[in-house]
Amino acid sequence: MHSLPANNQHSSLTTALTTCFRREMIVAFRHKGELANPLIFFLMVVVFIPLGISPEKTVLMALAPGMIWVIALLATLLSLDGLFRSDFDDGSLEQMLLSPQPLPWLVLTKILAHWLMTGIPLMLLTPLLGTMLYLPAEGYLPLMISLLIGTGSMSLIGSIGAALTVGLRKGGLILSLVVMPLYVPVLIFGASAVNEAVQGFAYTGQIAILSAMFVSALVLAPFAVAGALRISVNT
Amino acid sequence: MHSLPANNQHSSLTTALTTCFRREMIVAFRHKGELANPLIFFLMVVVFIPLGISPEKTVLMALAPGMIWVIALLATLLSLDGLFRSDFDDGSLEQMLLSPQPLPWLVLTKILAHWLMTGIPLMLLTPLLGTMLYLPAEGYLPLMISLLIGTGSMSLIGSIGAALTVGLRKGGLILSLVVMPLYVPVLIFGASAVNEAVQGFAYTGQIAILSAMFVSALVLAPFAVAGALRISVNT
Amino acid sequence: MLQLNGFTCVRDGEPLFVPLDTVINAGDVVQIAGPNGAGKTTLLRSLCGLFDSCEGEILWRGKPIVGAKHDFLMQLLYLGHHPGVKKSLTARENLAWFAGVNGETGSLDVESALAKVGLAGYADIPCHQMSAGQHRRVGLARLHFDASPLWVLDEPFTAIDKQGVERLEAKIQEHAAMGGTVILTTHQALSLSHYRTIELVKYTEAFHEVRHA
Amino acid sequence: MLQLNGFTCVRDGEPLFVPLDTVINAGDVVQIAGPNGAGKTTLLRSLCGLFDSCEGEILWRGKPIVGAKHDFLMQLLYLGHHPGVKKSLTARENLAWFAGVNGETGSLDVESALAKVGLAGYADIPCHQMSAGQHRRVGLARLHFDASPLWVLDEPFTAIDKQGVERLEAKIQEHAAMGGTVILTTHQALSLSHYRTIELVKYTEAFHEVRHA
Amino acid sequence: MASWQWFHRLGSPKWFYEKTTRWTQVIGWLALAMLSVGIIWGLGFAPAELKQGNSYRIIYIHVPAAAVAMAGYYVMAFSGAVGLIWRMKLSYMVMKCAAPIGAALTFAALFTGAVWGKPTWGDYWVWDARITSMLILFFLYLGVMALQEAYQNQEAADKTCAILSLVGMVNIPIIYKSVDWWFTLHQPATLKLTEKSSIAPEMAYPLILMIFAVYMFFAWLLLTKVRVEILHREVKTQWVKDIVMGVK
Ligand code: HEM
Ligand SMILES: Nc1ncnc2c1ncn2[C@@H]1O[C@H](COP(=O)(O)OP(=O)(O)OP(=O)(O)O)[C@@H](O)[C@H]1O
Ligand SMILES: Nc1ncnc2c1ncn2[C@@H]1O[C@H](COP(=O)(O)OP(=O)(O)OP(=O)(O)O)[C@@H](O)[C@H]1O
Ligand SMILES: [Mg+2]
Ligand SMILES: [Mg+2]
Repeated sequence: MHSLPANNQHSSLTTALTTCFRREMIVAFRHKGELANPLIFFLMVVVFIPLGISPEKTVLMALAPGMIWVIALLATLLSLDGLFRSDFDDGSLEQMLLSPQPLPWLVLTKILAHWLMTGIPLMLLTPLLGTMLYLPAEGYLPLMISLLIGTGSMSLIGSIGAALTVGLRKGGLILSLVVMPLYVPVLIFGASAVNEAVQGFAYTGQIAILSAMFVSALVLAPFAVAGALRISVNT
Repeated sequence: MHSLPANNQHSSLTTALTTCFRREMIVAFRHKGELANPLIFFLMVVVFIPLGISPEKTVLMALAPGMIWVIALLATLLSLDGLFRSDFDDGSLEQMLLSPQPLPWLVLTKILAHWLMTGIPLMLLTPLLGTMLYLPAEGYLPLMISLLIGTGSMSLIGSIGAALTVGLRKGGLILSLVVMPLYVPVLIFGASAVNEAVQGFAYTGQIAILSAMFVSALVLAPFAVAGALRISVNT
Repeated sequence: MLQLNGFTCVRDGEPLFVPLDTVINAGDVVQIAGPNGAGKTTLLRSLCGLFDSCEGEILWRGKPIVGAKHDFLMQLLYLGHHPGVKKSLTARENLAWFAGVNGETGSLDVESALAKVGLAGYADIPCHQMSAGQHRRVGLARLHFDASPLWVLDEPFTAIDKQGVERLEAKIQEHAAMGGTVILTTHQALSLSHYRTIELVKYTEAFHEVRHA
Repeated sequence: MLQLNGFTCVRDGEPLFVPLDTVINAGDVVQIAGPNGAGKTTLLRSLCGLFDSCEGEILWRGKPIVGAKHDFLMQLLYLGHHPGVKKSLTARENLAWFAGVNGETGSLDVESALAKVGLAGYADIPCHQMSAGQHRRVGLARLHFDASPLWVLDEPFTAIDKQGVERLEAKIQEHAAMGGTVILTTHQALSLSHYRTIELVKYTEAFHEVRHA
Repeated sequence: MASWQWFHRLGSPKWFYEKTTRWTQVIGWLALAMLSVGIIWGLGFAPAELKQGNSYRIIYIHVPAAAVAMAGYYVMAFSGAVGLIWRMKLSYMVMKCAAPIGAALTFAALFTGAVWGKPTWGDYWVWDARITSMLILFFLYLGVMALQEAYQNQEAADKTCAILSLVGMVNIPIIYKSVDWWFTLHQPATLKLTEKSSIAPEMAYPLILMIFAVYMFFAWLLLTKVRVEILHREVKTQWVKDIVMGVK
């Protein structure tokens, strides 16, 4: 009586993914103010730099590419902590694990939503930050491209850390610790793409490497996350 | 039968404060790994700066004082999110509010513990970071003194933000937003104490102002926190 | 001891239940009853001052609670849906904190309090290694050393097994017999010999009070 | 349907309870009983594959579950201590997610499912504005539209009022009558006409099973 | 006590709503008139500046916006304080409504300043003390707004925002002083915004008019927003139902 016919298995996967994705978006948009938070964090740190170091144009110009990349990285990192935490606390993570749908796919919808909610807005905000830090005009395009691809990798890689630490009480900082070393290559190539461009060199090489990292993260991370979640729930 | 004689009211306040403080310390030390987290965050960001910006000594030297201060600020901020969150979730915050002891005092023990657990270790770590960023020798003492006092103010001011946002789901980033503008004066005076010292000027003025800010925060913050907690619980 | 005059809790501008007029004396056990969402938890929290969007007044020993806050809190023990037991601490550490924060200065016999709630031998186990019921029992252990006469218990029987429920009922009865007061909610049938039920009625319906035994 | 062969859960290297050997068939209602800390929650989680430090084996339709994971999960509905209801979503959004994630593709009658758990009119209220019992009822509403035959319910009666308990018991009975299987834990007395109790016994004691009705 | 009676009545949203119906209209028309006169005068008739030509005319928006932005914060913090002390609902509504208006004005000042900066300084942005403290003011506003948004429970939102804006108000002088100090420390004052440039009276009069006009506009916007907020929060009361029915 109860079992579903096998032929709608495909359509049920699509349904599951769209419902999951829609849920993430609803949760995010329910608190509209929160959507802006990573952005505001981004902006605030950009304000701290001149306050703490120096407001001079020549100094800031030199810092701009690397600094914006480092701050984007931190903003992504901070927003990652909540990725699975609330699902873990209220039991919906268990329900996801018990879904007949493949877990890596479900996880991917969450990561996608996270990227749309943090990476994209961060990227869109960079022109403003660039202006405030006197980024040379040639830097804007490579900065935005590298951030677009780079934040994708960072959401993917970071979600592994979020999954590994979801069972711990004070995830926040331990998460940073786990994830940061993995972010190093992304940061190096991202920042250097911008630096090269500012100095008038080609930066396609860096972008190519960033893309390659993104693709491998896209293929591997969902499985790692799924595995990590199964372990975290198993207590 | 049940009521306590009035004359041991004073001793019961002392007991309450020591038990509260001891509890904070036990919780912190139970997960020894977590104690190191702000430090590791601190260290990691110091590693990111050369990677993202430039590994050259002249560049880093100029950045060092301001950069270390900005990172210390971020590390404090990140560690603040959990200050009241877990107490809120498990109901012990309610129990604190229902204690016959004055709430601002109880709150103060929590803030004190937070400062001992983050501010002090951060301060102790600065010689290492200074070395890594080529901080000139004259900068070490003012850096440590200003961080010692400054992290105290930051714990106090930040706890207001933590109390205001404890009832929210995703406190983390909104907390940053609320607290960051309030950190501006601390950052300016802290960083400039070090910058002045590096350039060979006196920095006692800055330290005096930092101390004044600390004292006013010490007097006012516990009341603001107590008020904010009462409101957050009231749902 | 506690007197409610036309007291009701307000959410979204509407009273939740028909205003209560009642006096709760020393030695009373009062069950606040009503279906899910009637406002039991809200009422208990208001009594303790944790929720303040209310109408009417509560008098504590003849005075409004606001004026006698410290005195009132000295006499109060509240156990809510979340009992305030920290998971990373052991049962002993949790109880020591409860005692300290409530102003008990004497030494504390944790073992015996835990033994009385069936957790003998669990004193030094972190609470996150306990089952749902054991976790709640740690909170209940407070009843065995706290000297407060007024107990406000929100669903104290949640997750507690049959034997545990019997013991808890016995403890409640003993407390009342010694002149204490207990206000509690539960959806389970109580097997106490003396208690009163106050039924919360939706604001639009009529108010009634049932006295047992 | 589900067959346990010498099955027990292990914590800290020790089995929690005397190994179970039992067969649970279509149409069975099985109550897992035992005092607090006996291992009921752990057992239910192991059945679902959420806890895997176990001894013995579980066969699902004659095959170990590991081999028939997808098939098994298609047929399973698990409601744990935390029911997976997200507080910032409304009841409707929560139920839509449950349905979607469990692979239901058809349209969903949320109103009627909610009405059946006594939450008529609450479909569009965010769950954080609900009382403890209402919150759990949202999770229970799943029982009214999910087609899975195997229900694993960990203390489903927690925080539910008397009328709600009666309705839930009726639903369980109906499900069993239609050939479904229910495995549940509870510390309250069940008033079902047909059910079996499996008593978990500490590893050192003897094992027994009681059959009612 | 008679002197307190008006105060308590002021706390009643219904009383406030009814009393301000006329006032809002008057202030609205006044603001409109002043704004149009000021803008036409400033943009059309005031003489061009010697060095900057016509681009200086942005001052007629920039300076009034900057001036009122600051006042907006004090209105917000003050009404938050009144709300906390006298538990006055209306006061919270004023606080809530002042935040977005103040933030918008701050943004307008920043934006016009940035647009102005490009022709005069060659950069859109300069880390000048005035500008930086304006930016921080903007963040303070955003913090209050984000908190207001994040709480679903209106009461909690009101009270937490009141505390935050009070804490912010204590800090504003400190922030301003420290930022001033930071600026003078780091960078010789190449550009002085603070010193009254010897501005010709023909340029000054429309500017003064515009400052008053923007104050008026602020008042009108605040009143209107508060009135909408009152209707929103009191939907369940009979008098609001009557109004809504009457309007339809
Ligand atoms: C984003 C950039 C800017 C910001 C945030 C900003 C902010 C301010 C503020 C807060 C005031 C004070 C208003 C008052 O006290 O009543 C002000 C006044 C003024 N600003 Fe700007 N400003 C910016 C850019 C500029 C630029 C580029 C210029 C032109 C070169 C400029 C020229 C003036 C003048 C002439 C005044 C009036 C001077 C006075 O009355 O003290 N500002 N601005
Ligand atoms: N995370 C954990 N780590 C270690 N031990 C645990 C953990 N959770 C529970 N235990 C132990 O395992 C045993 C079984 O716990 P379980 O939660 O399964 O009990 P239960 O029968 O569901 O009890 P209850 O009726 O209280 O819900 C308990 O003795 C408990 O102390
Ligand atoms: N945070 C909240 N915001 C708005 N309304 C709420 C909130 N919490 C509860 N309510 C509403 O207030 C009413 C009373 O809730 P309360 O928790 O007091 O009920 P209860 O009697 O304790 O129910 P239960 O038996 O389920 O615990 C419910 O109708 C609920 O929907
Ligand atoms: Mg309740
Ligand atoms: Mg259990």
